[in-house]
Amino acid sequence: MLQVESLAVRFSRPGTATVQAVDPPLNFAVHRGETVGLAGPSGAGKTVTALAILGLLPTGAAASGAVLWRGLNLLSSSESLLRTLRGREIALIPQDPMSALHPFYQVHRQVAEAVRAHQRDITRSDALDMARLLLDRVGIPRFHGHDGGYPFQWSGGMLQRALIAMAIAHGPALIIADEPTTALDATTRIEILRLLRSVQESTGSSILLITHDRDVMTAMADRVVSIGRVPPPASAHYAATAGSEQSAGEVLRVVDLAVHYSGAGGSGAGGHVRAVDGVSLHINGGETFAIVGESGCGKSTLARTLVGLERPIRGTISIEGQNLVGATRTALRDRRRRIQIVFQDSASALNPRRKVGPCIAEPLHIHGCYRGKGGPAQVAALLELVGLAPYHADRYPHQLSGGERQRVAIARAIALQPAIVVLDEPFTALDWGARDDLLVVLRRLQTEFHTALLLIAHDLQLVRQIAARTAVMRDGKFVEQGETAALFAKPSHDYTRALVAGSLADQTVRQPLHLDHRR
Amino acid sequence: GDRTTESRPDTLVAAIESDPGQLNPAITTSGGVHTVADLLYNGLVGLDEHQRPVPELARSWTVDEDGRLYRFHLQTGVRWHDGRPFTAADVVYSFNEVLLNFHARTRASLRAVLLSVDAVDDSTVEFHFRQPYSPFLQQLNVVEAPILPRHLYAGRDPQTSRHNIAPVGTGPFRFVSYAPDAEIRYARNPNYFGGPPAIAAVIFRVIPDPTAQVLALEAGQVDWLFGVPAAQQKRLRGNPRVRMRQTTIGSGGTNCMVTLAFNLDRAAFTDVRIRRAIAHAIDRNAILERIQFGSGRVPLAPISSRIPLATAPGLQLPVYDTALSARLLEQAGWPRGQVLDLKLLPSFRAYAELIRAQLRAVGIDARLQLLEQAVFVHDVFDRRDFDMAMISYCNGTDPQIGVRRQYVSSSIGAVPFSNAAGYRNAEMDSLFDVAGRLVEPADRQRTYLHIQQLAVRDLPYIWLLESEATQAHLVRCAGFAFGAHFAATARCR
Amino acid sequence: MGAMGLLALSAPLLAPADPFALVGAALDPPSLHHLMGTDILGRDLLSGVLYGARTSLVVAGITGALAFIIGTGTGLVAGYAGGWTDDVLMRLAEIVQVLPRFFFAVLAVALFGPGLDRIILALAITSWPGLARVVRAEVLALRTQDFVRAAEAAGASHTRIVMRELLPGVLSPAFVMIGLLLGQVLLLEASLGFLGLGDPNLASWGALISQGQPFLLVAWWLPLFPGLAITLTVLGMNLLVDAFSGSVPT
Amino acid sequence: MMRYLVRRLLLVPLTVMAIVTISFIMIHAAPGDPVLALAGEHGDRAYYEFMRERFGFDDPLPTRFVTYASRVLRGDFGNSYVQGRSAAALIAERVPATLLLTASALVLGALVSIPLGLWTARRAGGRWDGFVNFFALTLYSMPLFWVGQMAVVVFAARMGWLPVEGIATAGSDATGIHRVTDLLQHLALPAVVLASHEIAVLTRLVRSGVAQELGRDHVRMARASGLSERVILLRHALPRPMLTVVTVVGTRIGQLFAGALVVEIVFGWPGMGRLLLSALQARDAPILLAFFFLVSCSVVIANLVADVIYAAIDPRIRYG
Ligand SMILES: Nc1ncnc2c1ncn2[C@@H]1O[C@H](COP(=O)(O)OP(=O)(O)OP(=O)(O)O)[C@@H](O)[C@H]1O
Ligand SMILES: Nc1ncnc2c1ncn2[C@@H]1O[C@H](COP(=O)(O)OP(=O)(O)OP(=O)(O)O)[C@@H](O)[C@H]1O
Ligand SMILES: [Mg+2]
Ligand SMILES: [Mg+2]
Repeated sequence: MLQVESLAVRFSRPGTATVQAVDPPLNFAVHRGETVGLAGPSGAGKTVTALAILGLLPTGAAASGAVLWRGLNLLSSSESLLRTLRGREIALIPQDPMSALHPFYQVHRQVAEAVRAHQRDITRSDALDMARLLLDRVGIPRFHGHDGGYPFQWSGGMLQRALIAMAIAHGPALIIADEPTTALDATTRIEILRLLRSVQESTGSSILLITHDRDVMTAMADRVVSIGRVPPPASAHYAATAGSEQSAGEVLRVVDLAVHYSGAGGSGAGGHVRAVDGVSLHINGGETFAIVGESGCGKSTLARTLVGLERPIRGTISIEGQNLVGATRTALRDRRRRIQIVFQDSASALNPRRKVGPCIAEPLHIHGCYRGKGGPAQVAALLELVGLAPYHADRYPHQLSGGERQRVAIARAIALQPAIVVLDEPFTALDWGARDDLLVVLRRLQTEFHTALLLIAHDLQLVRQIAARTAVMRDGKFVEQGETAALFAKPSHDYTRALVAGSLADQTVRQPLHLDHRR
Repeated sequence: GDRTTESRPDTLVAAIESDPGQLNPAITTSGGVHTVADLLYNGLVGLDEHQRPVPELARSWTVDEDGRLYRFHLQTGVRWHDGRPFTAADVVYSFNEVLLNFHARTRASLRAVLLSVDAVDDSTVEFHFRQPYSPFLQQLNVVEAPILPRHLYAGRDPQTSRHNIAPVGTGPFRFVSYAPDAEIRYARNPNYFGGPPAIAAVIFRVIPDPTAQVLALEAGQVDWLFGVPAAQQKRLRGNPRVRMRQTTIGSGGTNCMVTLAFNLDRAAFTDVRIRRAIAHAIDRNAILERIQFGSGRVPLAPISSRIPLATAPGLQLPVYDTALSARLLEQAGWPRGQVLDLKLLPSFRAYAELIRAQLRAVGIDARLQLLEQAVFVHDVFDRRDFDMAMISYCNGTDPQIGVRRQYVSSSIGAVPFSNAAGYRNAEMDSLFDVAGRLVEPADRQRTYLHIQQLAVRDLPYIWLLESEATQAHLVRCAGFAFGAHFAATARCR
Repeated sequence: MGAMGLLALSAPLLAPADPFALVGAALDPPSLHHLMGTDILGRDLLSGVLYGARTSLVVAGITGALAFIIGTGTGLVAGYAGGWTDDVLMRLAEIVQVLPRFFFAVLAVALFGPGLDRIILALAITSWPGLARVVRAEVLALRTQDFVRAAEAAGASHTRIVMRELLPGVLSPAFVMIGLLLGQVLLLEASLGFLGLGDPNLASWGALISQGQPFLLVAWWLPLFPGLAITLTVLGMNLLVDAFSGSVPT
Repeated sequence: MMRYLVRRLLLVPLTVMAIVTISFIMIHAAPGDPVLALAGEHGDRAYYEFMRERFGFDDPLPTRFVTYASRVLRGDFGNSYVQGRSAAALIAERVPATLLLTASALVLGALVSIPLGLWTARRAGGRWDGFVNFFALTLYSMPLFWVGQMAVVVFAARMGWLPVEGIATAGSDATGIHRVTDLLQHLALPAVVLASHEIAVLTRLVRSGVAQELGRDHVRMARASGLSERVILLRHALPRPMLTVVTVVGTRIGQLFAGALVVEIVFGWPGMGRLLLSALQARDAPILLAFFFLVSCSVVIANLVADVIYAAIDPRIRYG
């Protein structure tokens, strides 16, 4: 069916350096009824390859090599010919469902529009009926909602289904599915994969599945074509003995802390959002304490409150015996030196308009610890400590990778040698390499500086490796806390048990997907 | 369609600069209103080309009690445009209720000296004066004293009457329509007592931009311009289809003289040598040639040469002599480079810039201050806060109307365009009183000669230019009269 | 625009003559001796345009600076403080922004006399709201960024956060607005001149055009060259802003 | 959504009253004595006292403001000092001409800028795109009155294609189609000149808006489902930029009026512009205040209408 021979794509824009999007040249084929996976890390060129096949590359992009479709080279065929193929013979399920539909038009009308694209003769109302049939087919109950159903009113999962409906409108021979599951949560992810499998069986079309998620790939693809740098296996050599360094006094004690947001907050559900609802914990010097929990359980709110960025309605936060809550401005300023924070999103953690050097030196200036001539040496030492070179001091944040930016944020946090550093999900935005470097830095903080770490994370594997004690948080409360190893070995609270069980790493998707047509 | 006026030969299209706003000439002295409205009305006594009184609504008149009683015999059979007869009652009403209250010039000059206005019978009106008042006959034309229809205005506020935009007069043309800021149309008054005009209709087009007016004339879309800017005159002179003529008679003011006033209260000007030095430093011929391109006259005397009564043979105004000027300044101990401020209205900008350049040559630094009308009048006449000021004094048809206010000490203060210099001279005051009472022209001329000699000696002002308006019209029309009823005698083909 | 700016500053040196001095015959067409010809009084138009450049750029510059200070200040405070201060300042900005700027300037100048200071004040007062809204929007976006929170966590005072963290981020959109404003101020000053409301004591471009206007047919160079000077300078500014920001918001 | 609209509606009277109050204070606090500018030059002291008393210039400012405000609430804007007629009537007579001019400039602006914007957006970055962008910027940099004067000299005087000034041929009482053609001939030049700035602004807006839309995912999805380029341009790429055009036009009403004032003077167009200018010179307060009232009302309402249209078209705001 589809034969791709030494495909390479180059982006050359005036004023920017040319980017080799697909390099080395790509060769693969897709046979009738087969599901071929296209795997690779983010930025490897998966989406660009899909666009090259459909001839939808943006201006300034040049594709070389050949894309043979039933013997016809698509790269050199005319726009009008390609238009007859798109949607009818080769269909695309785009990467981000939330922005793939026009916000101003109702979803079913856009599906109808795709139907009429290749069937000029049918009337508008017939097209709408066909659209409703397709939406039923992909499992969206009877034309969801009567208020017209605009894209922004539908969840990511439902939009993904609508896009699939558009793709299969004309029974295409090949469906290119670009990251169909990335934006979805665990449960919907499985349903979408089952839907794709049922579509394939009923229409006999072949699928080119693009994803960087190894588990989805193993579950769906008959054959996998890999593209770009293969990620190294999860580095295991950090099974070092966690929590061995007990050190002297207690650094942080939190008693019955509560933080509420007034109704106008994100959920808009009116009334109060009890983000943190009676949390107590204590951390000793040099110890690493982890907090895990589902998204929205209040982890970040707790972190922000500990460093004085949110005002709790009750409870005390005492750092080295001095209470932070209710302290006067000057007292607050001094106590804050003892506890610092590293935020979740490394992209917005650093001021884009200031170089790395001055950015790290900022806390020193605020507290007057910047020793004039000796300043640059202080900054160089901090950079070196987090595994960066002194020349990084002259770079702007956008000239660093995500991982490097995260480590500059840490350098800034430890500039004042705080007793404890709060890290809010430092690993999520990083790819494998950067995670390993970050782990090295955290280990050095523990061993060389005896800095206590409060680590907020999703990835239970990492927590098990680095944290001495762990707390599980749900709806603003600690459901359970204790020794990490013991906690994960035999969780006493059923929510913890589900959490440990729920992590995808263990569950095998490869059980046969019994697709029923109930819906 | 053909946009030129040839397409309607018997219609005269005249361009005006601004929309008059309303068409009642009796309640205002504004040139904009009079230029348009005067064609609809009449005064008791008109003025010919040489400003001599000629019969209009008054067929004849007699002056008794040595100048204290004027008796006018009205034309008979004169009808208002709406058909009602014109009677003496209209004249009495117009003076007592309207002119003496709202017409600034007539009110300023007559209210103090006029005892009463009475209608002896339907066709005779008598004016009784407290003392002899010689210039009266010069103040009765349609510009100074238009007569309104009593039957339409009596009992109503003349400033807000409906008839101000749907006027009924006795004049050579009658009102047809008024489209604000666009067009005002008149038609011929077939039974005008002075004989129906040759033209069937007159249309006033509002064209604010002077350049656009000239372009419209050249394109044949307009027949008549009331004023052609100096710069455009050279261009029109070469155009065979256009005729131009000069006149000093304007609906806003007649026989106007551009003067430079010294504020005599200021220390700088107490020494007459300084004032004389400044006079010698200014080249008035350069003003005439460079700014007015020759349109106008360099004054030879303080009073406009267009007023016969004021001819002053043998009078010598300071001549342009920079050496003499510098010497005088030195003698008077003038600190070189001292700054004097010169306040003026924006329309005199070119004059002021030329004078500034000429004064700079003799070491006087004049700083210009262009002021908006209300601020200029307030600064110069109310607060007298100025060193020098440029003012255009319209001398009018009789020195008592337009010249007296410049020199008599009683008019210093809140009255605008009065004695800006602040000139106080008892002899001058008494001379003007005498001139007002004298009846014989020869006696009045001798008095005015003496007045002008005093003025040249004391030099409260410098008389820069007798300004003239340059009117222009297409050759297809001819026979235009001078003054308010310019279209009454014209004919077009 | 840079070139025009340079010309303006060096006007006193370059100008062949004092713009007010009578150097040649009246209404002399452009010649080698007078590159842009002479005006009604025989003054050299080229030196008038050069001196005019300085006046006009001074008006635009000061107006821009004033509008920048008021606008950025208000935007920073409103964006950072939030709550009722934000509401009050923004309502005020809204009222001033709705004020018809040109008519307000015309009214102010016509009533209080055509001084340079009044023109600048009138234009500045009515120009700052647009900038305030842009700056406020930028501050609201920046406030949610973590580096602002990090500074707060590090104990920085409010003023330090505003000046060191927020202000740098706000400068580029502010300069785009100011670049636009400079162009509009020049055009406004010229229009005021056309209506006869320009400052007479200064050879500004607006005054030159309004004086040259009646000579359109007789001496085409009088209104042409000052108009060209304005167009080129404003174009320069707009191009600079366009390159700088990618797209010129109106 | 409704709460937002109600709040905006409440703001309208507040803003308008604020503007009228500011202008009232400015007019009456200005130096110089208005009666002098108003009542001509040749009166005597008694004449000015008489006029000052008639127009109530002597009573203190606050009382004059209260009387003025109370009368405005009853819809009476007072009489023009100079012309004695009701200020509202004087302005109402001239509104149609100005409205005709500004409306035709806007329509012309839209008709030219939308196709031009679409055309350059598809060639974004190309030679033509650069040229049109430069041309639009040049148009936007030229003073309107200067362009107007040049246009009059070249097109009306030299070429004689179009009339030099005015809204209709002198004295013509043509009716029906002739009157319309005559009017259009007079309207052509001033409308084009006034539209020049609108065309410049709107073309660049449409161009950058559509170019941005074409890069969006939903356009790529539309192409992937085989829709024709024309449908993609009109149904997918144009709607959102059109929204920004609507809001920008809403905010530019004030500038459009300012441009109209200048163009009216150059072309002798019988609109409100000239009435304002003469009222300024004569310090005719009732006309000035009525004028500011009208302009600020229209600017505020234009902004409101633009926001309502924006909310009506973008469902996220309607159901937000
Ligand atoms: N329009 C563009 N202009 C310039 N570079 C581009 C453009 N689109 C993509 N690229 C570059 O091409 C490379 C591949 O991008 P692509 O989106 O195909 O990656 P991907 O494999 O789909 O990654 P992801 O998993 O995030 O979807 C990236 O480095 C990206 O920077
Ligand atoms: N500024 C705010 N205003 C109102 N509600 C908020 C605010 N910030 C957080 N919330 C709500 O408080 C709850 C906890 O949010 P928080 O960000 O602390 O969760 P989290 O555990 O960090 O989630 P994630 O894992 O996604 O980071 C959520 O329901 C969130 O919607
Ligand atoms: Mg991708
Ligand atoms: Mg979080």
